[in-house]
Amino acid sequence: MSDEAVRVELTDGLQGAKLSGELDIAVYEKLTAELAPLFEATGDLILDLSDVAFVDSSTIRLFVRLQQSRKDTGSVVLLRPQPHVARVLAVSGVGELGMRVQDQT
Amino acid sequence: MSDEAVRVELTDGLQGAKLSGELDIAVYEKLTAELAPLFEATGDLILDLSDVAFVDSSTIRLFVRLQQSRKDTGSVVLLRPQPHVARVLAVSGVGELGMRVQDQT
Amino acid sequence: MSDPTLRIVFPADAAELRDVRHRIAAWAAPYLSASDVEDLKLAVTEACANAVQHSGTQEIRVTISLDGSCVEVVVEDDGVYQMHLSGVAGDPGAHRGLILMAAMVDDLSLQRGTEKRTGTRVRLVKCPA
Amino acid sequence: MSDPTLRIVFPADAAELRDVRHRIAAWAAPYLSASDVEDLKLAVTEACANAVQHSGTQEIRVTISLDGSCVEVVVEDDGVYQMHLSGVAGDPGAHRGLILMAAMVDDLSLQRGTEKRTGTRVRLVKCPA
Ligand SMILES: Nc1ncnc2c1ncn2[C@@H]1O[C@H](COP(=O)(O)OP(=O)(O)O)[C@@H](O)[C@H]1O
Ligand SMILES: Nc1ncnc2c1ncn2[C@@H]1O[C@H](COP(=O)(O)OP(=O)(O)O)[C@@H](O)[C@H]1O
Repeated sequence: MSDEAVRVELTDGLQGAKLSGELDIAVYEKLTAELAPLFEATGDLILDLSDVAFVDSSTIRLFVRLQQSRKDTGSVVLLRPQPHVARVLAVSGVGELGMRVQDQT
Repeated sequence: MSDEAVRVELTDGLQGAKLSGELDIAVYEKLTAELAPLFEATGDLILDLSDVAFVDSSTIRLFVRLQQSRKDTGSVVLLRPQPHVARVLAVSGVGELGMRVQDQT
Repeated sequence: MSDPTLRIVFPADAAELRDVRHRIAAWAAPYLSASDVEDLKLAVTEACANAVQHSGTQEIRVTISLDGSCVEVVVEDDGVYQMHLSGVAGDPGAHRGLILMAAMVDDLSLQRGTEKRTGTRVRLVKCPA
Repeated sequence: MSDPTLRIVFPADAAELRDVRHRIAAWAAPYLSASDVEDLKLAVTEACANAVQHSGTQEIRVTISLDGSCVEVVVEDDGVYQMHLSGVAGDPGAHRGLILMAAMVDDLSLQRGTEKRTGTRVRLVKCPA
């Protein structure tokens, strides 16, 4: 059900991905699997969230795991979240965890 | 007030410490300061909790920070906690965070 | 006026959550701002996700109704509240569900299911700004 | 019978917490097992610690009373609930207060203080096993 509504497009050179749809525990495994190559990459990682309509605590957890995988080589950049997604990110303290929320690359 | 009731005795060779009293946010800074040398040590770290009468979430956080400081060289061993302290440790999932709770060295 | 209370009963399956929050959002839309509806969607999703992941329940019951000018959602399962956190070692982003729920609503209540009296009940109240 | 309700009002200072939980424990001892009293001490300490650390309140009010055969503790401050988690980067042991409270009592309610209606109110109910 929910699965169909979620899309992951990795950007060339593994510098990030564009996510679309509603991200929740129903798609956590699928997301993790599709983002797997990014866990091996180093440097900044840009996640385009402009087409993400919903995030939950499992999404935050996934972003934190991606950030951890950077091991100080760079940050996870959360690009163009919709206002309510930005609010969840802020409330979750993603900034304190080393990520950046940005409206522009 | 609370401060007076808390004691930290580092063991020789920086393999651990014996803590006594009630551990809460009122003594968090004091505890962190007195345990500072242990953050630099490697290997297992034995914290004798037999005389600890109370722990709170800040205590768990301190133990987790100590565990993190091991960086895979060893574990924080939480020795002889009183039953209700053991319960708080279990509920907090210290095991999942790599620590060991033991009744014997 | 007809009683607008809506009751949704569904199997404890993560794939249901999307539909549940959409129905909650549609119900609440006349009473709350769009932003408050988003907050409520997240809180309800987290409460249901906990029932799916931790309670062992077969079904989940969600009720949405008005409490004065506020919207009240109750999420009930038939399980036992798990005291012990489980999860992956040293994952600093884990276990944020309860904190997010608390941040998203005006009033949060959690009555836990025990062996003796099974069924955890989470009550979420969102009031117009 | 006299009303046994106890009300403790104290400055928002971490050094007070020890005394507060001792008084709560002494009050609750006739009604709960020793182990349940320990659970309640922890839940009350966490609720008060949050008021000290996050609410900006000057004073904290703790009320303990009976609710049927259960013990009810209400912790109130005069502050505004902080939605945004603060803390140290990547500290996987942080932010466990709410989760611990939920695990320690049978019923937890959190009514948050807002700019419009200040004062966060936490209700903790512990019932005999
Ligand atoms: N409905 C429920 N049934 C059983 N246990 C629950 C329920 N809701 C919460 N819990 C317990 O509370 C803990 C904290 O929940 P939460 O803050 O949402 O984080 P997470 O679900 O990531 O662990 C869970 O790990 C679980 O032990
Ligand atoms: N009484 C309160 N007043 C204001 N904010 C609060 C209060 N209690 C909790 N909070 C908010 O809820 C968050 C989660 O609290 P908690 O789970 O106890 O973890 P921690 O206190 O370690 O952050 C706090 O970081 C704070 O933002």
